[in-house]
Amino acid sequence: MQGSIVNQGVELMLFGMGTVLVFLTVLVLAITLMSWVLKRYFPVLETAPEANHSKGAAAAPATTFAAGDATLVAVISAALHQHRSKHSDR
Amino acid sequence: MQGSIVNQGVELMLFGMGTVLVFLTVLVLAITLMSWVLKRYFPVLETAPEANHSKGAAAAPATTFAAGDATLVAVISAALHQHRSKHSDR
Amino acid sequence: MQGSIVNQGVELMLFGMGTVLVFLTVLVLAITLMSWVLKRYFPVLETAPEANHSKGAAAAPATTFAAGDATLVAVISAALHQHRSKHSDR
Amino acid sequence: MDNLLSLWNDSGLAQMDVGQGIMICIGLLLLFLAIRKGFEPLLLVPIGFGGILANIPGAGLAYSAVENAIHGGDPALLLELGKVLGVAVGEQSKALLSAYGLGGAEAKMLATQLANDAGFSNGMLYSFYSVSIASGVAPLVIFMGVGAMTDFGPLLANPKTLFLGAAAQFGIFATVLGAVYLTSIGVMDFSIADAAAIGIIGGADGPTAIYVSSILAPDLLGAIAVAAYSYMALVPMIQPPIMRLLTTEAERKIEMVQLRPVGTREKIIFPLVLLLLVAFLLPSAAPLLGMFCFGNLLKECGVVDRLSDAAQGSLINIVTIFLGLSVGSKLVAAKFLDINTLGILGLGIIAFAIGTASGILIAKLMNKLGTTPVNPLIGSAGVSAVPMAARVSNKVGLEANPHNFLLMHAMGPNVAGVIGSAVAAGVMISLVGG
Amino acid sequence: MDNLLSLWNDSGLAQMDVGQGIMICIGLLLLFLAIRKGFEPLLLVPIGFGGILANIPGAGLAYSAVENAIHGGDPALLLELGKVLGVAVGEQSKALLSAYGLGGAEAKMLATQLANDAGFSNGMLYSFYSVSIASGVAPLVIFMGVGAMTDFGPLLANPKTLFLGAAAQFGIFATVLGAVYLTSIGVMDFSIADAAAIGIIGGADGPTAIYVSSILAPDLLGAIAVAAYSYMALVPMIQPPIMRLLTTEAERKIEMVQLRPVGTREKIIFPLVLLLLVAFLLPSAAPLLGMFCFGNLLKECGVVDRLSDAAQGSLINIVTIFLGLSVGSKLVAAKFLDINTLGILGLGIIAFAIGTASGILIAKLMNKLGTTPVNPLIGSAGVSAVPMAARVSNKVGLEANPHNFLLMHAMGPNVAGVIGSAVAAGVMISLVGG
Amino acid sequence: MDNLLSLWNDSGLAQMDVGQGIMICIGLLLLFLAIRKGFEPLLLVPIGFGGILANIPGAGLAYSAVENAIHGGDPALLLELGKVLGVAVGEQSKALLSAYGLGGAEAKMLATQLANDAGFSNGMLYSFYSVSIASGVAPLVIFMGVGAMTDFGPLLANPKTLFLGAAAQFGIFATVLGAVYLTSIGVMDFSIADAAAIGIIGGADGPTAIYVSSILAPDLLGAIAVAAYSYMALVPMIQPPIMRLLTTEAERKIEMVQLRPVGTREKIIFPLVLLLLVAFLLPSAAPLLGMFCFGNLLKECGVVDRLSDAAQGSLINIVTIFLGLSVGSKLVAAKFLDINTLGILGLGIIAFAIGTASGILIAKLMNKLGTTPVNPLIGSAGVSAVPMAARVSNKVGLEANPHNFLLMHAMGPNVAGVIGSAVAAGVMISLVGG
Ligand code: NA
Ligand code: NA
Ligand code: NA
Repeated sequence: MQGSIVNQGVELMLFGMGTVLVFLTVLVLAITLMSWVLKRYFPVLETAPEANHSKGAAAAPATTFAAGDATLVAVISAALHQHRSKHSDR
Repeated sequence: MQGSIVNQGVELMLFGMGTVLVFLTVLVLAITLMSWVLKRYFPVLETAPEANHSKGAAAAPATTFAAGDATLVAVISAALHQHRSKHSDR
Repeated sequence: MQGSIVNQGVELMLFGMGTVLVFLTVLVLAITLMSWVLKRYFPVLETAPEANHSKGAAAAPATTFAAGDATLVAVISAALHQHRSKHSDR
Repeated sequence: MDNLLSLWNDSGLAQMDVGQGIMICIGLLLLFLAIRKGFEPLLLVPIGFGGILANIPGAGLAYSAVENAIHGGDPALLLELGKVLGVAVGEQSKALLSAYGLGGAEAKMLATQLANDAGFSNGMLYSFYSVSIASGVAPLVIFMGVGAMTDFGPLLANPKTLFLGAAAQFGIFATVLGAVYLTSIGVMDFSIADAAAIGIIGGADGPTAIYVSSILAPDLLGAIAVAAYSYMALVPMIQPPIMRLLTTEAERKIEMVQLRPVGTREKIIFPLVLLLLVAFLLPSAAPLLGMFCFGNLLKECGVVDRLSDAAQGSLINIVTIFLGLSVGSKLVAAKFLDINTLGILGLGIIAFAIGTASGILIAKLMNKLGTTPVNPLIGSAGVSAVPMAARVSNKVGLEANPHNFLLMHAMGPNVAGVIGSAVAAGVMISLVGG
Repeated sequence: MDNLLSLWNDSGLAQMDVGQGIMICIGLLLLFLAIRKGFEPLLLVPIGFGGILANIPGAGLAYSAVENAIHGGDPALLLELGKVLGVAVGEQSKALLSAYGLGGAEAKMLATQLANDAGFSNGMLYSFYSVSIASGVAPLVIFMGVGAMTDFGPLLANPKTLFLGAAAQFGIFATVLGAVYLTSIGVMDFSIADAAAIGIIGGADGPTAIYVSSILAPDLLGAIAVAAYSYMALVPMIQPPIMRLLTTEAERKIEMVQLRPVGTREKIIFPLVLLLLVAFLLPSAAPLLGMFCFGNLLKECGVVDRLSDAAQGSLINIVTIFLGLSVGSKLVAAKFLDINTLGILGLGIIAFAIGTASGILIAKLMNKLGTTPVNPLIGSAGVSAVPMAARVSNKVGLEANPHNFLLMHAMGPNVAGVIGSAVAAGVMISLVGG
Repeated sequence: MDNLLSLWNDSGLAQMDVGQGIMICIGLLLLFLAIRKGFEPLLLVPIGFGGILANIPGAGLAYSAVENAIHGGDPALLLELGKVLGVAVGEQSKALLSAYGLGGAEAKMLATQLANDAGFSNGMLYSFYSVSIASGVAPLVIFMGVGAMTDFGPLLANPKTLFLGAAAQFGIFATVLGAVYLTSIGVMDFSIADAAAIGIIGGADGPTAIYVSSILAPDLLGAIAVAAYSYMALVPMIQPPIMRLLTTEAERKIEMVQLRPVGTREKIIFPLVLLLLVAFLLPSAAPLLGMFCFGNLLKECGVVDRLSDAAQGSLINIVTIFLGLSVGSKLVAAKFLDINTLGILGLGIIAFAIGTASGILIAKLMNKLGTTPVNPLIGSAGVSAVPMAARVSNKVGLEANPHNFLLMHAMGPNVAGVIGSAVAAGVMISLVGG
């Protein structure tokens, strides 16, 4: 009886650890295959959906901002802060 | 038996479509009556609650904005964008 | 029978009001004791957690804002308003 | 032609009775008060709307499957229902309904099986009520959210204000006395459990009132909840005359000492202290005050802001919708249009008035006995009705002395009143409910 | 070795049958359409995923405890189940399943007790389905959220557009006729309740379709929901050809009169007017339209923004997740892979087409009879499919006349269509469901 | 006087026993660790608070109606309960409780009917537990939310790290062995199902541990959940010594190759690939991994942001509150204060240690066998404890080489560990639970 539960434990370990290993190995293969298929057969499409996800580049206007206007930037951000601190009381 | 289910279907169509028409006709009448009663008997009150709902006219400051300051506007909105793009990473 | 429900009511009042008073009196004592113990035995720790909770003083930038720039403030806040009224339609 | 008749018989106009018409008007009135007059709209909009839904003739939204079967079943079904409920053949649906209401768990289960097999199901509002109120969950979850929105700082800075919160609960128990007196002289017909549930209106705390009524007097829940929320909205009208009557101009002008700042650790430890006192002294208040302390701890501990935001945001909002509709389901004509409802409304306002007066009188006493000045106007805030009563104290105080800002001082008794009425609720459940 | 066998026997590959494989592919197809083609992704992503989960061989996620016991129990258990379900010894599991489906409430309870005692429990999706759809709650809550997102301004400004919303419901009833005709000639096998549930696809309104099917034809719910949402996504393809066919270039160019502004009070009172009409005329539509009006009142009354935000935000999102997965649970191979599903898909698209045509034709009639010009293109928006159908009207209008902005004009019939199909749902539940 | 006695008898002090006092202190300790020391506060604050509530003497918040009736019922009721539960007259409440625990579904239902009729009802925490954990829903919903917060990018960029996630699960199974060994030598008394549930602590994944325990060993759930979350919080203390012991300075300095960018489509397809593998190979893991994949698909597919936000925002927060309180309900003295709890705590930390060591050793092996350099420190992240274990890898790596940023590299094994322990959970439920 005492041997029996230890046996059950050993079996559980062997089959459990085996399944985990087999399952994750198959998953490694499946991922590798998926990535390879996507890269090999649908290479062009990849960039398009990426772009869809980037949601309007906010960088563009920022780059038109003249360098050296550091003072103005400071003033404006101070105004923003002041404005926010006023309105955050609500 | 086969005729019977067709009969049931025809009846369902007649009564169903009839009810939809009658109900929506009554609803048209009720809406028209409601609008008329409100307009006729409670005309003054109407504007007040409207104003309550508009929550501080944001238009006023904008109209005091001197035309021709297009450059400044551009600079400020660029600052805003920059500010946002910095903070949206959080 | 009629007397009985009145008696029950009187009892409920006496025991209920009594419990409320006793409970809240004990609570007053417990609070006073707690505050005293904290003040007496753990005095230094108190300020630290307070500071953790104040979450970044927004006042500092605002105070660096030069007085007399009232016009600029007006322009900037108008820009902010305009910007918001444009974007709040979404 | 049969279909036309069937449609007409199913229509509301054919099945409407006067009581339902009146209740629909009451529902519309509640909506008007909530939307136009700002009477506690977060609760009274759903309650009023639920009241209208509950009284739609023929829809049976507020009834259980068995009740719907009794109203709409054929004679054969009624006969079978009579058998399992132990009602003699030939008796009317009223006898079936009352037998179902009083029946044991097994009879109810058998009757439900019969009703389901005959195609009847629980009405929408009945389902909402079962899940949210009969289970006790919704008021407790709302109490947790209230805890997460409550700042005990002013109370901790001046713990003596707890006595004001205790005093104001006298309104609760005085009302219990009133209710049993009305019963003893034969005007009303309340049990002691009913009287306790009615008294809790004086606690001026919505979820506590709903929680207590759901346990002690489910039939009166609709009237009690409507009275509690209506009078809470009317606090700015009920309290000031009483406050002016019981205080002198000089008392109203008393300026109170600035409250000391309260540390984070005190605020974190307080809900645990309160919880332990509840655990040791009054376990029957544990569900209510336990959830209240839990919500407050979530807020104050500073490390679970996600949960605190959920408790006082999405969760409380969602639960409020269903709680309100469920309370509305108790506004069915058969139960609400009753002389007892008038008694509840009358006793409720007396409870508020007595609570207000008790708070003020004890504040006057504290002012006489103690050394630090206490403005008696903050005593009225002890009824709770957070934060309305505290604002009323502040407003009446400002009228007497424009430099007298009582708001923070009144918040102490205000939140003490929440604890006080939860304690009172626990006592009543312990003494009457068992 | 026993364990290895047990693991293999438990694995999906060993238990998979062809139907499940096909259904998993259909689930993947729905996900592809939703994600890649933008087919109503909010519903079709959860439905498609739920469909895959429901068909995982051996997991039994979509089955009740009793069904799982019948699939996986040993002979002794099946014998006992047979006894309580009244099935003779030796018969197959199919007989047990059918007896369980048809059994009374008591037999079901006894069978469930046996299954639970033997260690079987309800599958995850089955639990989701019971709580969200079988109870009727989820579609109603979503309808409340839709109400809180709907602006009745355009409808109130031009109430006559309600007739267009009524006309488009002809698609529903024509489809009912089609379904009973197919049954009468022996091609399909639909009951009148099935036919009514299929017809409601023509209402172009997801929650209404799910609500009606859950009452009238739970077995067809999966196919009906998939058809309804798919065709709603296909509206920009289904409607334009019909619109161009039935209108002349001149009609499509008609510019409509600017809508009058609608006051706040009108918007607040409208949901109450609608509710009262439902209460008096068609109580069987009270759950659907009641919750819809409630949501709209929360939005318009302006004093309960917390609740309105919850109704159209966290609450509807949470419920949508479980509703979608639950609908997916009805995509089990045994029920979906059936000739009837093809019939449903075919009839569904006919319903959309007839609804579109009816709306346009009545709009043409109104244009002929009335004095104010009506562009017939707004008639097609009467099928609902909010706001897609209104956008389609606008787009086809702009093609004919670049200065012709029909969007706001089409929103009137668009929301009228929602009311219209809810009324139709009420009629069908009243006539067929009782 | 009777009332005074009744109030005193109802009070906590009169009913308190030593065990409850100890458990309340343990609850306060958990709160202290969570709030002051930052131990997984999102779970341990509700668990600790729930633990205190569960041990309030006389409140019975964690007990079912029947258990409350057995504790508080009069002899006549106990006699009747004894009859339906098959316990001989005159035996003690302990026999009744054990008979109720072991009873079949029918006996339980009859006993519940008796208790309800006698006025006893389910405690608040018992209700929360039934709805959230016994139904299996809460851990699954939280797993969905975790899926919606997980980025599989690093794993997809370097799929071999899955082996590290697999290796670390050895901690689970080694602990199972330890538990059965302790039982075989008579020190503890665990069944094989208990041992499996204890082992899952080594999975370092809260919802998985709760889900498995609720199925395999509900009585041990409290101790297992507390151990799992406590050790997850202690990962920064448990892991570094083991990591330093098993690696050389040179190994810790290894810099890894920059990960390739992973496309949106790979991220969308990955949860579906994982789901299909689960469906085909291990259906018993379908609930856990299915919901996990569903959450991840919601996040990655980019078209249902509303649902993704709900899954990782309001929904997971709400469910966490109730899950935590429900776990706390299992911290009742009678079940927690047991030698087995010490065994669980001891075995749990061994599980973490062995899992950490296995991950590192396999990483060293991969470094030896492969061509691309692998820093063995990322192996320890395979136990999951997301994202703490990955941060620990990064920190220990930075100590050895200030230019060595391992965080993203460690995220691969980290999320692999989540999948690995869910697979292990599926195997154990399949082999032991059936
Ligand atoms: Na109070
Ligand atoms: Na429609
Ligand atoms: Na793990």
